[in-house]
Amino acid sequence: MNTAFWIISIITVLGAVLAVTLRNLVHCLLSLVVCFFGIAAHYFLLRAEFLGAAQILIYIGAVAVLILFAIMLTRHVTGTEGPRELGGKWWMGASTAGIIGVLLLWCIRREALTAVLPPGDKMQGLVAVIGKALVSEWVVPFEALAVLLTAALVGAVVIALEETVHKR
Amino acid sequence: MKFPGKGLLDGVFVTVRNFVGSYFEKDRLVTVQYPEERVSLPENSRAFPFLVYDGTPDKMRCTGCRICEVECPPQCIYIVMDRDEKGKPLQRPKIFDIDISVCMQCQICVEVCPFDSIKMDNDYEKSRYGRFDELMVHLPDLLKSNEYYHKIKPAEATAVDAKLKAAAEKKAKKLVSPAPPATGTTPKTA
Amino acid sequence: MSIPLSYYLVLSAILFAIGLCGALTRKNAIIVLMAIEIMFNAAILNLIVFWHYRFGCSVTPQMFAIFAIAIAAAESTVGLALVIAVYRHYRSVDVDEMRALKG
Amino acid sequence: METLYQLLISIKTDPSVGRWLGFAPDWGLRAVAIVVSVVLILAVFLTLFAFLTWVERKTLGRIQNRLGPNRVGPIGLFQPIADGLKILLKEDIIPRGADALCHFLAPVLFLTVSLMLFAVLPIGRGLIAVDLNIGILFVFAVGAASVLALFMGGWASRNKFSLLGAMRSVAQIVSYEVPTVLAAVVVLMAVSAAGKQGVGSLSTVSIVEAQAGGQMNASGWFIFQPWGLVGFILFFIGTLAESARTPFDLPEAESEIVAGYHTEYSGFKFALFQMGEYLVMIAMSGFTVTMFLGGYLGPGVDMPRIGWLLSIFWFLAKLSIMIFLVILARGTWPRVRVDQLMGFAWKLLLPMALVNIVAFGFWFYLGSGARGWFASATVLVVAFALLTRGGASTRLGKRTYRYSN
Repeated sequence: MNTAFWIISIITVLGAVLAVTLRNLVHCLLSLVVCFFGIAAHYFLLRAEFLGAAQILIYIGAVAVLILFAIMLTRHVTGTEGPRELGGKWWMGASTAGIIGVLLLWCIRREALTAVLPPGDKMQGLVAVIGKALVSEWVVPFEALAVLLTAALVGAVVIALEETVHKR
Repeated sequence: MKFPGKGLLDGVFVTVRNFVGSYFEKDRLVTVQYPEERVSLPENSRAFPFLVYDGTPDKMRCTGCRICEVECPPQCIYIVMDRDEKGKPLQRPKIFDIDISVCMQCQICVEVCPFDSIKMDNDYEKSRYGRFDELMVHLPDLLKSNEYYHKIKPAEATAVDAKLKAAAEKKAKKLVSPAPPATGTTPKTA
Repeated sequence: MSIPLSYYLVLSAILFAIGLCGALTRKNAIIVLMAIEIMFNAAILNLIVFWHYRFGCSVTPQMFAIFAIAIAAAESTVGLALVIAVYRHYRSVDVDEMRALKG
Repeated sequence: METLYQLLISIKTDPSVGRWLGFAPDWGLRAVAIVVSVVLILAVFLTLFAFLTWVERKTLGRIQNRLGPNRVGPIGLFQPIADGLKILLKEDIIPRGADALCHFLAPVLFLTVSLMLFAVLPIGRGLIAVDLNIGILFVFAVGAASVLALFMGGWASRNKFSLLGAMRSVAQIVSYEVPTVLAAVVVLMAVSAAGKQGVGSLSTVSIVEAQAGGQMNASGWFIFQPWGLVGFILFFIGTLAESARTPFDLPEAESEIVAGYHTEYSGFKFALFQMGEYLVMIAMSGFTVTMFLGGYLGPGVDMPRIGWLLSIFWFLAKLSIMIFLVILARGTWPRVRVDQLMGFAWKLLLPMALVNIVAFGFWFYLGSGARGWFASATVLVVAFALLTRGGASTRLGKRTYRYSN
């Protein structure tokens, strides 16, 4: 369990670091996928199998593919970037992120969080419980989510199509 | 009855019929297992040229006139005429090579030959292990007897024989007063 | 033998900081979006970790995580559509070049 | 795996033979169970893959009134070995300018992902590598992940045909995943309806067990219900599309883009790609059997001693039928165009999948007897007729080109 945690964590962090530092956009995307896979593995490790599968299905199957299409539509297919890939005043952004990271770590130092906790009692047949909850207790947010997703879909199509209609 | 997707189903019925039928109806399978079984070729099928001789190999019909060498479109024929010590042509080839890697089996050499000497063989199994020397066929290998010619193409060979015999008789009638020619290369009709 | 809660929180904080750093320093809009996705993931990981250690008998944290994932997907859809629209206009996805409010 | 582990444990605790295994710790037995099941899956399905290439060529040959391969060994049975040897002896070429790491990783990743599908495939009663409680969701998640492996291969080759093939395959798999998942949803609803107190499950074993009972263990199969038949057809089409088989083999359409994403692959890496494709095909056919054809169920699987053997037999028999259907589809139908591909998925399959869910509702609330059967069949037939406008849309209109005209 311990070993698995360390291996998966190192892979996840490495994937995240590479995703924001590599120059080639496609390489960035593939590292991001590695990071997503690591997080899905963490979910499996934490006994949240449904979330793990949803993570792979949505983040890798949908979001990564979407980013892929965005890269292919906006750049040359090789995915290489120009000479300067860091924005102006990047050091300010980096130091802000660093400060926030240090602050977060400092928060975690608190006694209640560092104590070695036993895992909570897991529900039996979790997938069935989640399914039940989604259509009973949580049905209104669920439907709202459906509306949101539809709106996002329509909005995305409208935004991405808009200028082609005017241009050619 | 017509409904959407019927075309797809019809297609499936056709393929299933073929699939099942190929196991029960022998005449569906047209594949010939080549080295073991062969299709008997039609008489006029042709592969590569050969040279006809009458009786023994030294009585070949070819006179080494080089017409076929000149006419050959891909220029796969190479002929050197044989000469005696004094340089007099002997009316027979010393070298007759056909490069069958170049030959395109067009039969033009057969059409132009005035002596009915070069004919098309139907032996197509000419694959060899080498690319150059093995595919160059030399005079001894090219020579085939008239009997062989009769065997592979009976009708054509009989017609050729009749033509040659008529030509010889005509010649003999014309030369009835002078002595018959002494050259041994005149086609014999035997 | 089990992992302390704080380890996961540290992991999540590191991921969040990496995502933030990427979002603030890179100038390619697509990479900025990718960095935002990393931050989202760090937050959702936190939800699941707290569910695992504290609220194992409740389904609410998982629900929150599911909704967060779905909303993140919607966000990235719209975000990438915006990136493509901006690219059509400016012929670039450089966030430093998108200065004008007027199209 | 679980069955094997229990078997080992029972041997260990059995006093008569226990002394042979008594020293082994439980985790050691578990490791043995894992290794044995993984090796078994690899051995069986990789052999099946090799054999399948021969079967496919034979079948296609017979469909075209040919004999198919028959030279190597008796009736050509050793042809896969000869092919394998040939492909191993070929030179492994990495194009100049290719991304060597991605180029190498892509086939490995693709094969890994395809093999992962077999983890949740129930081969017989109690014979499954891991009975995940998210079974079917796992299948779709893994299927989604395989897309990126294909893209990686196509992009890393730095060849325009490879990239085109990769993008086509990504677009195709993402599009066809939607109706496929929705077709599976009906099955999950049916499992929930069959379960006690309406408790459903995503586990593949519970899907199979929900179809048990009835005459000869066969009348409960979902395919005998109207929604099940439509779901089966939708899922079968989705299977063809996801494993990039004819008539949906646009990602590797040889007449248009050479060989698609594996244009620049040769030797062993090419073999890995081929292997992965066939394994996806076998696995998806297996899941079709699991979800609609009653999995390993059949006459006699409840018998005490030989039941599990019969269950393997029934599963393999059904799997063979499914694979034959896939090959038949390849032998029959020509490849579709890209616009037809997308139109088919979004305009016909997706609405039909949604209507199918409604039809299941009719079936369920009208008492799941003959009345429900006819009601849901009517709904589906009417919806199909409306969607295809009585066959009007099967006549293809003139294609208009947006840019070239």
